[in-house]
Amino acid sequence: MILAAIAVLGFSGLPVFLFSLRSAMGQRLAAVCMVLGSVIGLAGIAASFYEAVVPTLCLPWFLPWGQFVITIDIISVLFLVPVFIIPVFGSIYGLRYWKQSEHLENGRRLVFFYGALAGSMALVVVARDAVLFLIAWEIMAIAAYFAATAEDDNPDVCRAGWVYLIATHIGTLCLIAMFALWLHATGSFALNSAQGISAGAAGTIFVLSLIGFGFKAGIMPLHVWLPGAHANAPSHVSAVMSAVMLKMGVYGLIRMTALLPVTAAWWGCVVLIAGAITGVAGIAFAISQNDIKRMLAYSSIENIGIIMIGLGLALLGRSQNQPEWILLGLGGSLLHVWNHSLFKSLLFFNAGAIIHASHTRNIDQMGGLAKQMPWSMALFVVGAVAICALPPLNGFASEWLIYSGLFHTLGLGDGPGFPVAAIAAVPLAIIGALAVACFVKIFGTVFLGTARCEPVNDAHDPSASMIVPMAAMAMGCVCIGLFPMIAASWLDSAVKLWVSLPEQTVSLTTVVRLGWITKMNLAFIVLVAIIAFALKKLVRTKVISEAGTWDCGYAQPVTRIQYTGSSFGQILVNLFAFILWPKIHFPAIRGLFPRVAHFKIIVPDTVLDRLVLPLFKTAGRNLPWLRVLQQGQTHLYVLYILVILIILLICGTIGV
Amino acid sequence: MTDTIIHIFLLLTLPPLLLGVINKTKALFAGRKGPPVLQLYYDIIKLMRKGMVLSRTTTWVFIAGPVVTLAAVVLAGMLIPIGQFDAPIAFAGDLIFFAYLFGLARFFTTAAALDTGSSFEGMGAAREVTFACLSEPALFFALLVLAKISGSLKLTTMLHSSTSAFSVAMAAPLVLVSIGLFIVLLTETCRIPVDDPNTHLELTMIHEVMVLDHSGPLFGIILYSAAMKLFVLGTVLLHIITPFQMNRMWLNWPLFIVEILGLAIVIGVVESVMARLRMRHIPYLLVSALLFCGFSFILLMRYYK
Amino acid sequence: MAYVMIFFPLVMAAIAAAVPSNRLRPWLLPVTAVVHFATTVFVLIRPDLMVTAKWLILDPPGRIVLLVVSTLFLFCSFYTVGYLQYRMERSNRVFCACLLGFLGIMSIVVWSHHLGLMWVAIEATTLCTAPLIYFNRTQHSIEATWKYLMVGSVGIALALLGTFFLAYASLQAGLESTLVFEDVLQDAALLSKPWLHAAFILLLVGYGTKMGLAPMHTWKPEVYGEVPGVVGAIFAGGVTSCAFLAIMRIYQICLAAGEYAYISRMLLFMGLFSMAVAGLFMVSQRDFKRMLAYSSIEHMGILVLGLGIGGPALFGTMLHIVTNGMTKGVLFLSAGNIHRAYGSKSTEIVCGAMRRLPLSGSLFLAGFLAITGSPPFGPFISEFAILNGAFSDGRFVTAGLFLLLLLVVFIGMGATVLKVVQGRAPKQVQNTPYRDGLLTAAPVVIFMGIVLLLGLYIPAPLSGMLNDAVRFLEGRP
Amino acid sequence: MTNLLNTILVTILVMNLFALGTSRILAVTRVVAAQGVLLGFIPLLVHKSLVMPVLLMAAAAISIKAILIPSIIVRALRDAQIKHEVKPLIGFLPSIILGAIATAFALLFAGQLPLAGNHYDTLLVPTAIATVLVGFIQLVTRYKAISQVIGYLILENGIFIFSMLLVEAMPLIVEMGVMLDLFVGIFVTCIIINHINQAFSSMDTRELVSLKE
Repeated sequence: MILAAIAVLGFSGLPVFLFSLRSAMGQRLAAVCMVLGSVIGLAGIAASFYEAVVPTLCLPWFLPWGQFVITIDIISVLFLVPVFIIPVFGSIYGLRYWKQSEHLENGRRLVFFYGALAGSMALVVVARDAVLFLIAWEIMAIAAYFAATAEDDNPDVCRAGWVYLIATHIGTLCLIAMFALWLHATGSFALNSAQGISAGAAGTIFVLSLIGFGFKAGIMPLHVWLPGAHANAPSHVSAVMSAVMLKMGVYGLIRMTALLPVTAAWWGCVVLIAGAITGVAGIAFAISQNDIKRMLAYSSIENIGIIMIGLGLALLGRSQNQPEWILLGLGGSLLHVWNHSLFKSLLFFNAGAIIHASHTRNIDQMGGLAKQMPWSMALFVVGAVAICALPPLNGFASEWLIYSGLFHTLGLGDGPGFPVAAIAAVPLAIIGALAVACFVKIFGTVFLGTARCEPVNDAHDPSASMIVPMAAMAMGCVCIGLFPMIAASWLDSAVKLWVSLPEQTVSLTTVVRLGWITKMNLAFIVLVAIIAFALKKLVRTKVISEAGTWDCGYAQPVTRIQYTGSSFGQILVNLFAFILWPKIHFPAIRGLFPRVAHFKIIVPDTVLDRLVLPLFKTAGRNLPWLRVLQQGQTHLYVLYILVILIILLICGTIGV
Repeated sequence: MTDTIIHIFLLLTLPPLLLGVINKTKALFAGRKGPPVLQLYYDIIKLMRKGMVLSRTTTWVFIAGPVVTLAAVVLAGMLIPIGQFDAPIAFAGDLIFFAYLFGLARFFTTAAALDTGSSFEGMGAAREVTFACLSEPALFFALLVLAKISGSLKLTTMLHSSTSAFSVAMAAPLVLVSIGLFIVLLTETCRIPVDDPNTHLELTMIHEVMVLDHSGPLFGIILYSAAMKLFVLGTVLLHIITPFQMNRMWLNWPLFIVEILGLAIVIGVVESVMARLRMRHIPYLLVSALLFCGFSFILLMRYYK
Repeated sequence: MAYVMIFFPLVMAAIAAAVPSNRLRPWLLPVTAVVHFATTVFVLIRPDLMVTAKWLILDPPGRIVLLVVSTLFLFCSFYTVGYLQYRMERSNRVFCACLLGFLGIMSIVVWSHHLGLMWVAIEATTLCTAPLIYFNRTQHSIEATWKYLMVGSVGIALALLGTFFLAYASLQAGLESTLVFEDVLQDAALLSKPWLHAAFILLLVGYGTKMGLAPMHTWKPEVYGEVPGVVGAIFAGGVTSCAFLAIMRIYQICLAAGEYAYISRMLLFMGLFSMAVAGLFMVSQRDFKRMLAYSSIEHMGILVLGLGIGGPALFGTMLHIVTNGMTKGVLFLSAGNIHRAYGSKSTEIVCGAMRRLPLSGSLFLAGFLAITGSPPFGPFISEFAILNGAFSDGRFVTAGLFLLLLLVVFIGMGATVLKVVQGRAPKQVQNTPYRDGLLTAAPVVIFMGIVLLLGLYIPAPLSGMLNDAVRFLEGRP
Repeated sequence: MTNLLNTILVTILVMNLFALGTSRILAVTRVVAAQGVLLGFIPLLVHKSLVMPVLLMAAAAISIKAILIPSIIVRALRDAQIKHEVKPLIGFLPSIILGAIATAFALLFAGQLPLAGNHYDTLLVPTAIATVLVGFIQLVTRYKAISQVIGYLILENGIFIFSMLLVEAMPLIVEMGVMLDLFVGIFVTCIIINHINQAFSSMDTRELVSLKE
């Protein structure tokens, strides 16, 4: 059965070999391969359930260490499902979005690396050997780099790609150090449970993995690559990166924490705090942007923050021996992994359609697309409601679990508590409110009202191959939203794999009643239907006239006076100025008839643009000073030799 | 069963009365006679009979706004206990559902406002979502406090036990929480000092400006759901500030009606004696609500330690 | 067998000097290389052929270096044929003869088990390679040659002095004075310590100059910047490996003498210092060939660092000789192609190599990823092995610095490489006739294939050789 | 015997200082040639018996060090028509002082070194070290390419002197020192043959700085 999954990996990387033409044939074949691969993979997953033992494949490998070990356990499965689903829809979407005939230069490269990205992610998830894992990990990182920098003639794309490459490399180096330490501590590269290792080693490995995987996942100070790379990548690549690749970081962290003995409470606290900061700052940055894809990218950071809050809670639960916290925290965060991959890919696909229609990424120049793109708009509403974690869609289900877990840390009844952790519910609430603000901003500015600039006449709903993937994602959101319990048993067994719970009687379904979510959501939908129906009955006989929007007595409104996205977010940007550090250009307006003035507000990424890049620039400016040492004068070169000789002799003599 | 029916009945019928009482109180304070207490019922019925004017720029979102809001508020109303009676629907974790229903309503209300393409309505929507970012955390702090005191995640249990567990030790946290929640209530229902429902200057409004373009039945729904929101949040607050109960169970119904009307009068008094804050000062008020609730949580933790 | 390997290239060099045709002469290179490679393979699978005389023994580290040099030369020789087709305007007599002679002399270095003989051979490589640097006959290439000779010969002189010191160390201890490697090794424990220490330092600095360790590296950027790509590949993969072999010899003697603690500090210092210098000089490097020189310095640093960590890291170090040699082949040859296509090596002019030369551009990029230690390429495995060695030895600070410097190098190198590869070429680029051809691209592809293979799969014979070398270095039977 | 040897060695030390102190390149060349002659005699003095290898070595050393290379240099100088090292990095007097310090250091330092029994009496080790250091000083402070070559010759003379310690034990190894000379000879000759001697010998290494960072 695992062979099936391996076959998938092969298939998904293979497409590029199947075409060499400029026609769309190659791309179609690639998409067919992706579908095929995904079907086989899903079949493999399904089959793996019927095996009594966890399916493992272990092959000897001719490297100095390590074996080719892959295992499909339930945690892997949970992450494999998005890997097999999202990229496939992305490739179908790409058929129209990134037509080979329109992108002669980079179309094939993109398709190839796209497939490689999908395949390597699957390998990451099943690898059970550190070396294999690292190899898969790096292939994934590099494939993502090439996929994201498809338009490498655009300097912005190159710059974003470069930042990404550096970030991912730092992450990889941390992971390399971590696995080296792992080898040192456990004596093997096999990723098997290492409960016996010392607390110090475990703590160091944990911190290294938090940094290493944090770079990939985009935990807040380490997120620097994320907005740029997502904004500049082709939309279906952004979707896969955001919806699936970021989760690989989460996966790594979950996998490593599953293997390590968790005894200290600070692990959970660190992750919890990191999650809270990531979430709040991520969504605050999202609101302050004007580029639709940057907003979505920052919102991905926010969602990673939510997932981290859940994971932190679970870690805390492990250190305090509280099965409920673990179940709710990890269960919620795993469910959110699924949910986020569904609604974020939906939104990125949608953003691609919007950009296709309006030829810009700046939402302040859009507006009124609802009339031209009704389907996209409807699907966007689904995605937006889901991502704001509002009932009745899926985002709510996972956040609900995490909230419940956080409330449990209060120590309800006589149970022991860790009330400080419960405070994390407050950032979560802020995240929720800010998310609503953010997505209302995008939704309102892009689809509603009227066009702010020259209306784009040829804007229209994209063709079926782009709509269908979105619709599929939306269906997923609705399904999980209404029936979260279908995932419950998977989550439950995943949690139990993550940590062996003291009482096997505890399970997710006994801790919380997911059924209530279904009931309430259905009740809500019925209620809306009733009210809508009643309203329809009511107005059937009435006069419904159309008029212009009331202009509040302002005689000649033009479309440009509509509230823009920037204005919409401005109060919030000011409120969060302590994180965002906006650059505001605000000319003083004096006199009765002031001249034309421009107000401008830019929110650069605080970490990247105010810390990292200046640091690099300073280094780049100052390091060349060292070059005076290499001035081309031979006698100086000889002098260096003499000097080092003397230094070494002296050091050798005095024994430094 | 009877209780549930009474609960639904009160939820559906009582809210407009509250606004009538508030307005009457304000009129009395101003030395006017004021509109009849039942004025809002008349308004809603009148609006329901009228036709609609829709803006050319709008889409279905414009209609969805009021509809979703009403549904959300009704459902939220089903989650809270009224007086000493249990809520019709109660399950562990319903408090989060309760809070997020308002988020859902906000999403659609603001989206509907933006749908008109009017800059004034956009302004209102921006303010609405902004202030919610501060009131939601306050609400959650309050919920944390209540959950800790009651040891439960059901709104029904939580609210009831805050009534029963009213000990001296709990007094300080509960007082702080109730102040915080009162501010949240004023914000969510758009009352003075956060928002002035009676103003007619679009630039300074929050809620009213968002619904400028709604007319006829849609506007009726909006008025109705706004009143119901006040009712729902007021009920939550009442559980904390009025820990009274009658010997006879059925007497608790009239007691509750008296209490909620009393709350309406208090709101009316507040509205009469205060001026609306400047827009840029509202965040300070909300942050103070957040701090009240937060301090209350910290106090409570000290107590349990 | 040693005589075949040594004298056949030398004879061919003489023939090359005699052949009049500029067009046919380069083909002597592949012929010789194939024969040499075949002999190498033959020797490697027949261990009984590894001893020719007392002075000429092929020991396990030697085998590895021989394999690297021979493989590198084999594919480079084909590349050279392709390259010289573009340089028909210039006589390649000296070029071909020197390359061939160089192959023969490198074989002596590898085979020699006499420290004096080895020194002579290494000195001879310096002489042989100087005309290769001077191939372009520009003012710049004179300068590069001059610097190479000057700095290199100071290094060689120091190495000679070190060799004398070593001999004196045995003399002073009252032993029979000898420079035959086996004998020195046998009596290592008895050698006079102060002289041994001094000899080690002198040899480290002397051969380190040849290898290009900082701060004796100064000739490297100037030379690598001016030589044809293929010569750079042979320098960076071959000459440096030979010099490293010399350092391994003295390392082994010191190890046998029980001086590990003394030398490891110095090796670690030199290794880290070289990496640091390389990394810092790479920052905002505009000349992509000079950048490759710094990358070579960095990898010499890694090799020495691996030696310094010793024990558990030796396997990685041995492997790194192989992976570094092969990857340098990829980088220098593809950089040579790019240079040829653009007629410039400044990143201000060279942009968009992926568009202009899809194959060479991609290979250059892949080579960059490989050399900076990204999985799944060979250098990752070797660097990871060295890192693991450092960890298992408890040298956490060293390991941390190692990783940090790898990062600095990655950033410095990446900025330049990506500038070369990505984007669009500026309009003013002159249109050179160069296109990727079979002879100039296929060797690079093969090198890349080897590098990738080594990252995924290390053939059992190779790992056997590596393990033998480690055992040999540690003095275990 | 030892006295004669030490006299020669002291002469060499003085010659070192003279080489540092003069600006006329021709004179420096002659000094180095004279050093070569003296060096050629040392093996005869050190080795107890006059065996064939030693004689050969002496002959080789004298012919290369004292005749071949100086004549090449002189020819190069004539072609390029340069006479003086105009302005070294540090002045001539400071160079001499530096050289003297190096010599004194060498004498002191050599006293500390553990030597084989019969080597304590001779000045071989200090002279060798001093000469190597002077060679370095010459290399580092001079700008003319030819001066640098001469500095290099002095350096290797120092190495050659050191090899005298080994002449009894390993007569052949000393030939390696001669090889080094051969090496320099070849490379200088190559440069001349390639008709770049004009460029080379007049070459001021300060002009050879176009390759740099």
